[in-house]
Amino acid sequence: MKYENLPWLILFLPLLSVAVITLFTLRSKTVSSLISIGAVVTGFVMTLLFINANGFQFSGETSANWLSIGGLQIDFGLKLDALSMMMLLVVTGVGGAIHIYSFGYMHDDESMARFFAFLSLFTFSMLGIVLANNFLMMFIFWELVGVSSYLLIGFWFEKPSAGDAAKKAFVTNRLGDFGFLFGILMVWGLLGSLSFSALQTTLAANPALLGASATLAGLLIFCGAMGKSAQFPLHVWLPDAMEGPTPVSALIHAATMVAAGVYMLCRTLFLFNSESLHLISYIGGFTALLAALMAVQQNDIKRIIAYSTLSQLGYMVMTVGLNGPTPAMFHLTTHAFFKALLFLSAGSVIVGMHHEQDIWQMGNLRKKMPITFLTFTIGTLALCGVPPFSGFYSKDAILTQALAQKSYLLFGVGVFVAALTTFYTFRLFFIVFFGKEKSKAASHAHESPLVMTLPLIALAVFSFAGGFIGITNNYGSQFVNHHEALSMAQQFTEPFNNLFPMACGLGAVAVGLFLAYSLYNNAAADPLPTKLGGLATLMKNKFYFDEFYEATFIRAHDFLAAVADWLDRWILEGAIIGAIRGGTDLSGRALRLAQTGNLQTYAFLFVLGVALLLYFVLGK
Amino acid sequence: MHVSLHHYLFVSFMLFSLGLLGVIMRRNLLVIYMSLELMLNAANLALVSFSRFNNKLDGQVLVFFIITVAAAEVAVGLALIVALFRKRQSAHVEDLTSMKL
Amino acid sequence: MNSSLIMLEISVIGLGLVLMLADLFVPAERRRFIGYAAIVALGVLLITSLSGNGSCGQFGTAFGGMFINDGLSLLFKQLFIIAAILVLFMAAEFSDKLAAGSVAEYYSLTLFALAGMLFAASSNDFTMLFVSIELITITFYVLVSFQRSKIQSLEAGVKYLILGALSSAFMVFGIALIWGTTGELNFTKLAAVAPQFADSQMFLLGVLLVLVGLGFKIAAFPFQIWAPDVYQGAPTPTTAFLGIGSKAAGFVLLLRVLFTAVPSVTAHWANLLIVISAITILYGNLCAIPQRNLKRLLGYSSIAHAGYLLLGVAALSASGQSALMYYLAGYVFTVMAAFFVITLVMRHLPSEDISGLAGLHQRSPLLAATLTIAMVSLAGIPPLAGFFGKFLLLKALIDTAHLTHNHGYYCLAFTALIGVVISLYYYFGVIREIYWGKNPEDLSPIEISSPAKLSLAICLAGIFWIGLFPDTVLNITNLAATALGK
Amino acid sequence: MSILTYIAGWPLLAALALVVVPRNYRVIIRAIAVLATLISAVLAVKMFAQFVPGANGFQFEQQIPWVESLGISYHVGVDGLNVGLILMGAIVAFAAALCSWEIQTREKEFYILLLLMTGGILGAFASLDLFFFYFLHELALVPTFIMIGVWGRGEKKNYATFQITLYLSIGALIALIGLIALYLQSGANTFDIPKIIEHAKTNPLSLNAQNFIFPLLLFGFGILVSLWPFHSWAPLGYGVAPSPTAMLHAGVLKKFGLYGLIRIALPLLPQATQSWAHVIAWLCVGNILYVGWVAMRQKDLNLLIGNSSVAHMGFIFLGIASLNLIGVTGAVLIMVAHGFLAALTFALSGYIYKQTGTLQISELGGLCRKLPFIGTALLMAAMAGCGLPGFANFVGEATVFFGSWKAFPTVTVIALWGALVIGGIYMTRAIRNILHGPLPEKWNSLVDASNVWRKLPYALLIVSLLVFGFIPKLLTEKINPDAQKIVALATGNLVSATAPGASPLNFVAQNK
Amino acid sequence: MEAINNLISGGVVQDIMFYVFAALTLLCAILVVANPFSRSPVTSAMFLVLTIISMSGLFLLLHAFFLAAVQILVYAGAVMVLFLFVIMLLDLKEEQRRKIKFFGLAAGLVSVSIVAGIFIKSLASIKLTAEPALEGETYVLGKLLFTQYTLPFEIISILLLVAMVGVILLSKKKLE
Repeated sequence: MKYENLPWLILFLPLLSVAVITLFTLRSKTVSSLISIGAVVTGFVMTLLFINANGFQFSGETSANWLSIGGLQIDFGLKLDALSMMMLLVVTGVGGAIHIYSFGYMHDDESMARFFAFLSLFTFSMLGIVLANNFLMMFIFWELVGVSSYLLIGFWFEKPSAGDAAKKAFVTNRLGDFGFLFGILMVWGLLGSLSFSALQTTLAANPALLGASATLAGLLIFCGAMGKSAQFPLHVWLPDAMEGPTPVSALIHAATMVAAGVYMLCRTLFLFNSESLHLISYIGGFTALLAALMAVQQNDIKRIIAYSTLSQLGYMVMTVGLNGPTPAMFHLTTHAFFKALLFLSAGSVIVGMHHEQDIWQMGNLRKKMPITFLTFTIGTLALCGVPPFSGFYSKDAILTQALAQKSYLLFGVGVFVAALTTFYTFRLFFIVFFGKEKSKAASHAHESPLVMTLPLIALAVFSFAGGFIGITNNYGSQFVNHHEALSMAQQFTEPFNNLFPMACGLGAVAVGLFLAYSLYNNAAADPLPTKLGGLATLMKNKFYFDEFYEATFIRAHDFLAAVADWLDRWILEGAIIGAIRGGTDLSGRALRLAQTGNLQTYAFLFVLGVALLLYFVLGK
Repeated sequence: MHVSLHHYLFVSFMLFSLGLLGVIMRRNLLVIYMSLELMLNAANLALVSFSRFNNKLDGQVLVFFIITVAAAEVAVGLALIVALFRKRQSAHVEDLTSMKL
Repeated sequence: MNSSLIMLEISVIGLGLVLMLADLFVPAERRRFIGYAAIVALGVLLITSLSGNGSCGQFGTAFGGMFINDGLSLLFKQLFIIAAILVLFMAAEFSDKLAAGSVAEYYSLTLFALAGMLFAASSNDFTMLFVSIELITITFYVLVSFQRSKIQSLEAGVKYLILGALSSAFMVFGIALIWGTTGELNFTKLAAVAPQFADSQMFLLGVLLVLVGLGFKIAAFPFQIWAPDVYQGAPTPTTAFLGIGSKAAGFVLLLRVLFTAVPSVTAHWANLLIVISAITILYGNLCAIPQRNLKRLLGYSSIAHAGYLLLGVAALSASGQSALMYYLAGYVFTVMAAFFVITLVMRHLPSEDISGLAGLHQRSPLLAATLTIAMVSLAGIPPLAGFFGKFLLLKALIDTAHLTHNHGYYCLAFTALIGVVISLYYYFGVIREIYWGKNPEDLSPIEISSPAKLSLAICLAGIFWIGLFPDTVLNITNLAATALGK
Repeated sequence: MSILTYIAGWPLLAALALVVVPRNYRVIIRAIAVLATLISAVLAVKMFAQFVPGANGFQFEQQIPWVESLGISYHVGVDGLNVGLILMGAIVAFAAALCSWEIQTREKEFYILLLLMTGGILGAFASLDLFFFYFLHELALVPTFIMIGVWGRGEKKNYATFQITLYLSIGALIALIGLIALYLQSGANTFDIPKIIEHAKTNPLSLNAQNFIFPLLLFGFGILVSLWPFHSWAPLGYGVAPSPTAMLHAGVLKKFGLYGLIRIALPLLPQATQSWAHVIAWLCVGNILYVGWVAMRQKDLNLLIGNSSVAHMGFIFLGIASLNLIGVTGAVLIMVAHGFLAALTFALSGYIYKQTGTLQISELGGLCRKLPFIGTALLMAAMAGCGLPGFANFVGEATVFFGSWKAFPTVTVIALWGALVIGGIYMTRAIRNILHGPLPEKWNSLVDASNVWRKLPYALLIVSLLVFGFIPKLLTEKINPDAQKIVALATGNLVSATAPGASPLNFVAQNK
Repeated sequence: MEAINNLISGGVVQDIMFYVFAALTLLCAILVVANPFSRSPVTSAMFLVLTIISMSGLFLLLHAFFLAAVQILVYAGAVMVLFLFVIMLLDLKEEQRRKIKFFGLAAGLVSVSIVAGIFIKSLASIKLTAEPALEGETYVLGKLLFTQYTLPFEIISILLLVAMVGVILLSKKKLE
């Protein structure tokens, strides 16, 4: 492995940037942002250098001992293989674009330096997840990603909704992390190691080692992914997370962090047995469906994209569950491109609209914001899976995988969700960019500056071409024993090898598009609620998950807290300690009643004392 | 029955108990004080009878000391009671309760 | 007969007589100096005794074994002299509150009481026990009621008189019974014959009655009832001397009786001692909780401390006795410090209510600090004298528990612990009043004379010294404890 | 003279020096206090750096006989278990001295007490003599009471002062009885801990004695450490305590009980420890879960962090209860980490209280705007408090989880829930309500920590947390060998004791 | 002297005299403590004198002649005169008859009877040894007092001094 130290640099540069910004340059917006951008862009360049030197098809580790206590050996180690290389590229590449974009987007915010510090912190954490070579390292960065997400969602902390959303995201993630660490402990307890490669070797040598706990351990580990990748039932935080600045949504809640769950599943796939994978795939599928349905009735431009992210993540998880890490990672990568693109374009729209996010206040923006319109269109097409955009290829790979695994139900779900995706994306598309301006802001919208549009264009290029530039090739034999690299032409025509899934996918797109066009072209208000009635209300209210959790999980904890507090306050503090105190005090007051001051009483008590003394010693 | 040590001791004990009774039942300081003298006398009686029956003289020496001490005690005590009476115009124990609890 | 052994006692008595005579020749306004002269003389006696040249340093017996000088008596005599010196200092400060013109008598009576205590420390015979205790008690009748202008003083005197006489009567009767059954008055000789009488009801009755008398002296339950009233009513220097001298005299006699005279009986009374000690601790501490009069509070606290000291007796071991003496040594300085501050602060106040301490830290930081340290030491907190003493007592107790497997000792240890915790409440209440008491009425600074400062310094030095450098004192007390067993 | 004597001695000496400084020389008083603690801290860092991990026996030892007849001596020394604690204590003391600017009445007395407390704590941790161990702890404990009583705040001051005084005194005294019993039962006739342990290797304490002494130590020390259900003094006391006091007590002094359990109870009372381990483990649940819930409910910031600090104690107990190398090491790690953390949180709450005059969470809000530095620090503290990696607490907690997993899986899972979920809930709620949201009008005049001196204590504590969070090896490599010895004594003795006469502790011998 | 000696050493007479004196002593003592006819301290004092005198009779029976004399001289003479003097001086009224508190009375009686009961019970443990043999010769007593018991004797003298000083201090009319 050449340039062995390079990954360390890539990892720690953003951390350095955090340190420098918080310690020295907090006062200067420009310097801070340049440092942060510099760190991630340098990281990207270094990643390219490293890949250039080593290629994709290798596997190596570099590590230093971090903690060593008896049987607990934890390395701070980096695992370098195709999987992490690809993710490294995505994180630094897409991340870099978003960093640059943020420079324009956040330009008027007085806390921009803080923003970039957080952003760098996030990049550091995300790189850590990607590079981690053992479970605990991954958990550490897992948590750090969670907290940087918390910080970024709550960036505009004065907005109560932002604060609430941050809190919700954090706690929900924590629920997932609970399962994750639980699972890690279980695996460690059974296998005695935390390192991925060691675990893989051990398990390969003796698959029965996990024993009866295998399914449980798998599902617990999956809990981590459930939290980070916002899978049902822990999906509720992601839409709320849109309270953060739009670049954050793009970076964290579309391209990278939410993908961490999928990445982690791929990284630790060897641990999962078929039962747990089965369940995982159904959870993924259900999430995809649920989120798509919810997206249909949202009116906030970012929330729609957020639900779409949820839905796409569901796809990926489903695919992993269907034992298809390669298609999952493929979709993850393309999704990173086009979803970041969509978010950033939406951000551009939002800036153009002076921070108006309600799509029913927009309209006809294609004229005012041509570049944004163009990039948004590319993103939309990619998301929907229109050939030859990247999404088409990755989605097709997923559907093919589902079919190959003979999971017809999930295949059906996939197709249906594809249709839904097209429907709600184009709903958004038509309402925002076509029709009439629905508000004053819309008529005064303007195109964003170059520093924002340039990253858009770059992402647009990848969103378009991501499907056939060899992403799957790069995974090589990471997950399968034999893999032949395909030429670009082969990649281009790959879907035609399995016509049925492709046809289904395309059909779904057509149906969705048709419905969206017929309903929303030139629409001034949403016609769907009247048509669907109660279902639309359900969708709009996200199937009342928030309310449900509020009523169960939160209430239960608050109730228990109230009970504990009551016990503490009234029983422990009040009754028991109070009784002891009061009893002592009272007995003091009672006893001294003997001190009447009357000599006769004293003499009597004296004699009584003598009598008692004599009686007890001699009276027997 | 021949009079023996037991008889004397019995008298002494009864005398002591009577003194004790007086101390706790009477309210006049002087009478209480007299009762205390009874108790001391009971001790004297016991000592003298032991002396006789043990054939040792030390008891009588002790009695001598006790009588002297009792006299001294009485002197001081009575002076004290007089002083108190001058202040309080009372020699009753119920009136001596300025300090309590 | 080696009468040179009692040179110390003779000197003290002589000093008392001289002081009484001096009163005739010294003008009224300079009588304070009589006290200082007495202090100097006592100081000389103390130094000679400490340097080993005094008569009390010569070990041996005299007067047919009635009088004994040994490690135990030496230690106690030194404590008594120190206490007396401090009391004399205190009396000098307090003199304007005593009946004017009779200050010199106060000094000499104090010295006679001291002589009684010195004799008590050397008593090895029931006659000596009786006589010395009576000397102490009768002197205290006068000392307690010395403030004739104050009704409380007289009232306290009468209460002490009646109850004291009552306890004397019991004690005398007890001595009569002991002598009657065994025919021995000498402790050492008694020890030899006592085992034969271990079953004799009358002998045991006698011992118990003697214990009643001594229990009264040390204010142990159930004979503690007088303490609060007398502490409250007596002039403060008397209270201090009563709380230390008289109590210590009671303890030294208790030790002699229990461990020299009738060890064979004592060994069977572990449970009795445990119960008495436990109840004494609880009674003193519990009653003190709602108490607002500072002297009365210390009265209750002295009951509690009698209980702690009894732990050392109850332990029935040399280490227990040694711990008792160690504790007592610390207690001397601590209580003296407390009463000294009370004397200085409260001599002009109508009552000794705790609220009178409010603002003390502004009026005199030295007094505030001294009283605080005294309270903290009484509460048993390091690095002060009270802590190491309690530590030793507990250690002795648990040691005995460990050796005898008597679970009562563990219960006693826990009772002591509860007592300590309760006591924290009221001791800290005093400290709280000093430092953040509300509405101080008087904020004028308190003048402290240099002799008073000197004596405060002695007290503080003692408290810290005993707390921080236990080795010296501990060696002495260990030595004293071995004297008992002989 | 051992460096340890200097570390503990400087503050005591400075306290003495302050007695003679006139009270109106405020700057000088403050400077002396800060300087003395700074010297201690620097010396502690030096000592920490010079410490040789895994060396045989204790380092920087010094022994001066004190009461020879009882075998009491002034004996200090460090091994891996206390080296971190002393470092932490010295740094926290320095930070507390710096934070004491908030005290503006009777500074002189306050600083004297603070220095006394500091010296006492550091001495107690360094002490290898049972008596001094206890003695110095008490020496530090009493100033705590006085400081809370005199400089405390709020209406419940008096009640809380008495509560904490009585509670902790009971705890200390129970432990004292236990320690005395231990001294007597050990038969070594010395208070010297290493000697007692050495003696116990050949003459282990009888099972009866162990079963008698262990509960005394457990509950005595447990009360001092706010073990559930003896915890209610802690939030109450910290709620009213002036922040330097709370910092030192919650951060440092409280660890005494835990340290005592590890240093004394584990190696000397192995069988009792083993039979009580599950009790400890389940009591932890009370700390972690129950007190966590109580914390969720608090409306006052200090009560919240007080409760959270109680909850953290649960993890340490869990580590101890697991009785294996990982768990015990983790427990020591948390002890150090929590020291910094508790000091940090109480320092911050003290700052906020000084600025706003209230700690009612409902009255605060949006403070991050006016107090960016303090806000950020509080955020970091909260995050460290809910076990975020990067801070030392995470390392400790994770280690404890790994350690206890094999011994008590159920409890571990409950603890996980407490650490990750409940901790997360109340910490983020607090952040949301204090730092986030709109800033109420009335707080427009707040001032952030502006100059270096004001920022230094917080920065110092955060940096310490981060350093040990990033490089836990600094601590673990020191703790490990000695924790190994303790664990070997606590578990390896089993064979020898059940079969009397068998040679004990082959384990240790082999390990050397 | 010889006659008396013979009389009292004679067995039966001696016994009868014992019973007479003992009865007198106890009866008078009862009247000191609880005289049903008078509550006046004077009555109590007078009966106390009688008690003491009858006790000295018992002393005589026990061959303690010197003490019998001292008893009468010091007690009946000096001490009781002091008492009467004080009573007269203070002009004490009769102790008012108050409503007797039955509980108090009962409790007092019970505790005193416990004490008395245990006293009497302990009588059983006295073993009768030799016949009474001691002759209370004053000479021997005096010798003993001034040899073996010198020290207590001297201490007693201090005690008397203290008592004197005390009495003077306490009864000085003027408080200056």
